[in-house]
Amino acid sequence: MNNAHIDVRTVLFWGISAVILLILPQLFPLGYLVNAMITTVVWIIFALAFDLSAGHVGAVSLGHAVFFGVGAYVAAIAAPQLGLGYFGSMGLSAVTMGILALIAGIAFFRIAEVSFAIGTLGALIIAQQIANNAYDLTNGPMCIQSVPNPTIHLPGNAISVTQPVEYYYALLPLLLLTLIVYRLLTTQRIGRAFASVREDEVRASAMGVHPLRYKLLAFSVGGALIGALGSFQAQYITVVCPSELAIDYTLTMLIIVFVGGAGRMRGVVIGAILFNTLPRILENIGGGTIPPAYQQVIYGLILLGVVLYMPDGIDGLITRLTGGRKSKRQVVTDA
Amino acid sequence: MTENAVQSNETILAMRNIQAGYGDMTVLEDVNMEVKRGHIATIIGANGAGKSTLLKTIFGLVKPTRGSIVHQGEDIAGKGTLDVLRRGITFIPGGRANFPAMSVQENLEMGAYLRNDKDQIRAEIDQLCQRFPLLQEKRNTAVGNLSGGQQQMVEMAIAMMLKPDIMLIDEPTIGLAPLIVNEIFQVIQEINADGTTILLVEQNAKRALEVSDHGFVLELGRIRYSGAAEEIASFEEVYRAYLSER
Amino acid sequence: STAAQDEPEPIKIGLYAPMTGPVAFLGEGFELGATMALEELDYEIEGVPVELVVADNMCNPTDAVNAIRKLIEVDEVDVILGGGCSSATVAAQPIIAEGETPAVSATSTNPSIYDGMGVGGNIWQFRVNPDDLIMANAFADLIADDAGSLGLVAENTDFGRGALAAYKPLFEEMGVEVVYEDYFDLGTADYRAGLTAIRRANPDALLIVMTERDGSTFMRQLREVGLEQTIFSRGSLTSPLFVEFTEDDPTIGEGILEFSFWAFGLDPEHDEAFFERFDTANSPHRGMSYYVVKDVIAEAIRAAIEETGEATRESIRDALAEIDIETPIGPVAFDDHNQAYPFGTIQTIQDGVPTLLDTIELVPVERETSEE
Amino acid sequence: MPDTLLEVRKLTKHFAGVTALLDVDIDVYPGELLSLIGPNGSGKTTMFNCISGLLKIDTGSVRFKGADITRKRPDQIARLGLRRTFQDVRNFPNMTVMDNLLMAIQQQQEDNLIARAFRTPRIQEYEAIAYERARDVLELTELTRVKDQVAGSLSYGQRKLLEFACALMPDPDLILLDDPAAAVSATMITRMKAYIRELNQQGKTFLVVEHNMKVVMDLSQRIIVLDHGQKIAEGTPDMIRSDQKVLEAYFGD
Amino acid sequence: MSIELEIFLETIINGLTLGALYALVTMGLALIFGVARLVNFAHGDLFMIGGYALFVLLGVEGMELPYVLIVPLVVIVTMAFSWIIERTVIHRVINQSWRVHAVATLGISIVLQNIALILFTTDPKQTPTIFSRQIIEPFGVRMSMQRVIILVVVIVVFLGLQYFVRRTKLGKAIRAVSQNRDMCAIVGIDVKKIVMITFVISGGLAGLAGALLAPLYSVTPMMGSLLTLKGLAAVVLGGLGYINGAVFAAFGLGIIEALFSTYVSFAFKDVIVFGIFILFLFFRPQGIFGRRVGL
Ligand SMILES: Nc1ncnc2c1ncn2[C@@H]1O[C@H](COP(=O)(O)OP(=O)(O)OP(=O)(O)O)[C@@H](O)[C@H]1O
Ligand SMILES: Nc1ncnc2c1ncn2[C@@H]1O[C@H](COP(=O)(O)OP(=O)(O)OP(=O)(O)O)[C@@H](O)[C@H]1O
Ligand SMILES: [Mg+2]
Ligand SMILES: [Mg+2]
Repeated sequence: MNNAHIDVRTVLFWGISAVILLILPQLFPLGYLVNAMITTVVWIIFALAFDLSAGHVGAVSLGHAVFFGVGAYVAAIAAPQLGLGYFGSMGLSAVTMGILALIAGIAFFRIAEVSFAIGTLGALIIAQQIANNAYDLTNGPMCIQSVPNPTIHLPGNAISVTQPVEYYYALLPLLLLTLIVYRLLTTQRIGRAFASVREDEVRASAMGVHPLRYKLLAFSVGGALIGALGSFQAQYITVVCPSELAIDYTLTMLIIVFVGGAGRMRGVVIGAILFNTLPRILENIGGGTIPPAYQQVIYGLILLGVVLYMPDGIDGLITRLTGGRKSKRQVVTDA
Repeated sequence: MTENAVQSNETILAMRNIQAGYGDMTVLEDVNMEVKRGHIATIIGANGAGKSTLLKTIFGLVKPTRGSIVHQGEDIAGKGTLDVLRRGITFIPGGRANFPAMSVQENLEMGAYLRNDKDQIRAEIDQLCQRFPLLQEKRNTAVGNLSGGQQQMVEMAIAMMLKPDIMLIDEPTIGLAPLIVNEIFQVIQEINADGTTILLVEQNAKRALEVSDHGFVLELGRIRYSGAAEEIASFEEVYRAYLSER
Repeated sequence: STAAQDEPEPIKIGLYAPMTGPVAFLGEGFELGATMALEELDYEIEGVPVELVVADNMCNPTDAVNAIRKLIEVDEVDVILGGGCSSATVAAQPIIAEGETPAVSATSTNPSIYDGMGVGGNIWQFRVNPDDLIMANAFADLIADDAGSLGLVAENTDFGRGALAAYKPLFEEMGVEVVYEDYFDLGTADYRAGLTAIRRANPDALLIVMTERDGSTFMRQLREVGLEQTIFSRGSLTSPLFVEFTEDDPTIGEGILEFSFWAFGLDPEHDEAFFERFDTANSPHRGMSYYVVKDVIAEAIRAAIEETGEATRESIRDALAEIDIETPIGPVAFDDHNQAYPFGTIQTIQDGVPTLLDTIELVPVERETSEE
Repeated sequence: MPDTLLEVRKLTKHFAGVTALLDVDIDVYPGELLSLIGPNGSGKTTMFNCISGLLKIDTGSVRFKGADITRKRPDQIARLGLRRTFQDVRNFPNMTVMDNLLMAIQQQQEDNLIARAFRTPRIQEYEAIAYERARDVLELTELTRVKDQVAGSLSYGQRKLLEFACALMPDPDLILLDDPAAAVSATMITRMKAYIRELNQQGKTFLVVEHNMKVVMDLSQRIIVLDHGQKIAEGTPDMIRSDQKVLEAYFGD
Repeated sequence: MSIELEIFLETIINGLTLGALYALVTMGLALIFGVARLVNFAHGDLFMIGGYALFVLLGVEGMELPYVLIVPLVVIVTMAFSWIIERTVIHRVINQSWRVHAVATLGISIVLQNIALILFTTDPKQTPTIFSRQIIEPFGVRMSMQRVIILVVVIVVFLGLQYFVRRTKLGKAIRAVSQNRDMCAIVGIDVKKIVMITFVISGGLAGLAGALLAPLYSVTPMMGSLLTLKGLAAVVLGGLGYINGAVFAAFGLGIIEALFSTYVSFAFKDVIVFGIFILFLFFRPQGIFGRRVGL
């Protein structure tokens, strides 16, 4: 309980993680692998931001890909016109998506649970249809092509980012920011307020919590982070298509968060790593001889296996294996 | 103490060395008790003593980790609720336990779910409704729209549809106005008069012991006292802890 | 040293296309065609074994980057066959250029990659099939001759949108009135509402840009509601596969006039062999990938080995750039933008049989250099 | 200081087909202990829901500490210093008992989101106060033993006690208790009564709904009786005990 | 009849057939959601299995079964599949939240779609019947007899389902499970069995939809994905778990979609359909038939 006390194991864990993150692309410099690392980090950020609302305030939106896709479009359409660099573009997407999430949240938080999930999924379909059909703005399925490679303006010089390794390091600050924000918002007092909203909004409000305010906080901070991520994606892939608004993204997030362990940073991160590496492993086993459709079947079966045999998610399993406190989602006091 | 023709000295339900709990946590420790056929027996005890757990263990909702529960000569410890139900033991949990969007009639039908004698069921529902005018009056009303007291009545009636041998009742008077509390205890006595053995858990211990034949005091998962109801009520210690506030 | 060590390193042909998901048929078609070509080559060119490696680009840019990197960096393929889904193709361009691996597109008709190919910068990307601009310039007047007013119907993809985007300005120039234009998502089950809208607009003729899959369902329902317009097609509504999909009612495809490349009848021998080999009918994706592997890529590999003694990425690319051959689908030689000009075809379905009516020579068109 | 702490005027509330409250007036004076009784379904809980802002009032007004709170949000009303318990226990079932208690107080301690996120010294001080209070109320309700269990795993009575404990965590000006003694053992009721009385003597104001007449009669200075959504009697315990209308509607003897 | 009136009539009929399509899919979704709070993302894949079952059964050499006999066979086949799915996956997760259900059914969906892809390739399979070929012209609107049959079946199935749930013992048990699961143990209703039966019935309904609709369209591995989403929207719109609401919503969506696609744009139709869906929810969060309970 004593927060001044710093746990050596915690420091060690984060230290080692940081070192691994930093040297990983140096150990495995192959573009294919660095690309996989980038995608993994993208998914970790995406999943953590998604978990802010899905795992902590209990608002499972299936429309989160909107922030990703529209964030990417903003970076592809508006940012170059404003002459923004790498971080400028991210900031623009983050701000616009944060505001969009705020507005959408005010509207959508009128509905709850399954209705909220399906309603936000509807919003995603609308956004995707618009991206697909508003040809003049988005080029529709022909995609916005050749988003310029970004430049990072540092005091003194400007670095042009082109290689996967450079993109990887350019993405790490966003990861760090996400981890910090996630931690600040989900522990202690705010985390407790989030949990109270998730558990029982009516009772929470009788205790002085304004549920909408906290839900909007989680939703729009998550939206802003995902927006920034969309901007990264646009600048990394350099093509922005309506497929960035695909339902698959949100469904994957649902899988990662609820299989990893909703509301738990460790579970979400591990879920993101696992469900990104799994397809990479599948496409390479047997010297890449397993046809894609079979890979998908195996992927689906593994997913089912995890759901069936790890009822508390991967995080629950780890807790059990390491002899930690028995799960029941326990929250916040000293998370 | 009720006048009861079918009362006997036969033990209908006996618990021997029962240990039970949730996960790693043991709640009941070495519980031994006997209930006689036709009796009303009341369990009293502090909050968290394990009273509800005890009823749930008998009904099969909580699996005992040790000990036996003997019903009519057979050990039923560890059996599923369906088996227990089929043996004529029903349970009315505390709080609301009904199907809120179904009418009173349908709720009673659900009470007889395990039975297949359609005509007999219909006749019995008619009978019940005659006996309790409330049920007749609200027969086609959704139970969720009834007041708390009315719902508690319906729940008793649901349990009666199985013509149970033993009824386990957990705190039937929570949140009910004094007038209704009286009625509930009256109904319990009536059910008992028909030959049903009743094991009751009640914080309103004074009233409960008044209608009971036997009493148990549960403390921290162990039976502390057991004896005739009046006897239990007369213990100074018991009185102060469980009876003084009603 | 043993014989095994003498065995030369196999040449790897990488295929990147959507293999799963809603447009898996694209990848499946490519795989069928390429497989048949390799079987006919006995998996060997000039004594060097040849392999096919497949990577699933899922028809989106993110997975395309992964797939193309896997082919180039992990599988270390020597040449890439690809096409379909411009989102994936476009995203793959910089990686193909950076990875210095020759890539040949067989059916991707999106005009936008033309600018970047060859002298445009990416010397590694080639395209065998004509793109929409080339075809529209060749065919638009044939449609205009026949119809004063026109309804435009396309699948809502890069393919459908791209084709109509090329045709529309030409129709405008030619004074054809477009009275209806709409796009249908892949996998649409019920087209009746769109068909009612067409009846309301009442054009002289329809130009449909769809593949067999959605097209056969669309046409089936068009017949059901009894629309009687002349049907022009720029897709694959007269392919044997289309006929197979409508075999219960052969009148569905009757009389559709299609303008495209690759057609049933250009190479009767192959048409027959394909059906026998796979027990399923041929279509443009399947046909084109067959020729691109069998004639174009194999030819380039052969030339590369002849020229330099071995087939490397570099030598294959150089050979491709020099290629100049006659194939059943027409002449293949790449211009300075690495674009080839095989036959344009005019075809129809007559008495339930896909019938080639005519072939025409396609020519380079003037392009506005893109705004960027 | 206004002479009424809570002033309910002509409060009316309908549900589809049911009139739950009709033109009810209630005044709660600072420092008093007022009970609200009545048969099941007479509108007591609805009254609490209307006062605490969880239900929209059809007509009528509510003033608290002189301010009109008729249209205020429940969280605003709570932060003004009005706390209530729920009759049908609804603790946060997946949060520990401790977290439930900390949650009950934290919104009362003024601060902002940034301060909250970054644990400023003031926040740490608040946290210390919260833990101390939690320890006290845990001891009072004998829940110390289960403080790290999730609330959903408590017995019914324990959850009821937790509900009571939560209402005491902050230092509200007015506490509304809805059926606090139901399902609670006699020993605990005795303690509860003593504690309520003690707080009341220190100047805390209570509005209590309760079906246990011994508790009501022992504690109350004044009693209001509702029946079918209307006030049928008001007065001292002795007056109520002998009121014919109340006897018929409520006590039944 | 003026041409515009004719067009309008045709549009309405188009809307009704679309509505019938959505209704068939949505009924099973609503049923299982009502009972088990199960958001079944694999429902559309059971529909797909129905389509392939029809295709296979129509193609059996030397045993030209009439369509009216094949349809019940298809229903039985999909019920068997549903049973297997229930036994292997659903019943193990049924006590968890709908989020876990969603993940599990997504997994099932991935597996089923790709197995279909492996077995049948992407080639759309045709399953014409005598009814789908027979063209009739009520009110001057040309359409296939199959559509009339579908409309009739939807109405019959809907009424049958209502009767089943309201009047039969099993139906009542299904409602009981949906209202209070804890209580079921107390009166002796085997919740897991009821969930299983409901899931199988729901799967059977999806299969029926497949058998009826495939002859008009075509059978592909992905044919169910889009429909599941529209079906879910109808379930939510109808008031979660209310079958009558869901059917009502399905027809509403069908007609709106038809009107918009004919008079404005087909490409944008889902913008309007889901836009109306969302707007409706803003003003009536509990759906058409749903009730708001508690505070
Ligand atoms: N959300 C609601 N929707 C519809 N009717 C309601 C609702 N809440 C309460 N009611 C009705 O309003 C009336 C008053 O109910 P209320 O809960 O206020 O009674 P109460 O006095 O608290 O009863 P008890 O002593 O049993 O707690 C009852 O008839 C009840 O059925
Ligand atoms: N589902 C559960 N999971 C874990 N622990 C539980 C659960 N239910 C009850 N307990 C614990 O078991 C103990 C006994 O609970 P039980 O409900 O049997 O008490 P009780 O005697 O009925 O109390 P009350 O009078 O408050 O109803 C309590 O300490 C409680 O915390
Ligand atoms: Mg209890
Ligand atoms: Mg009440």
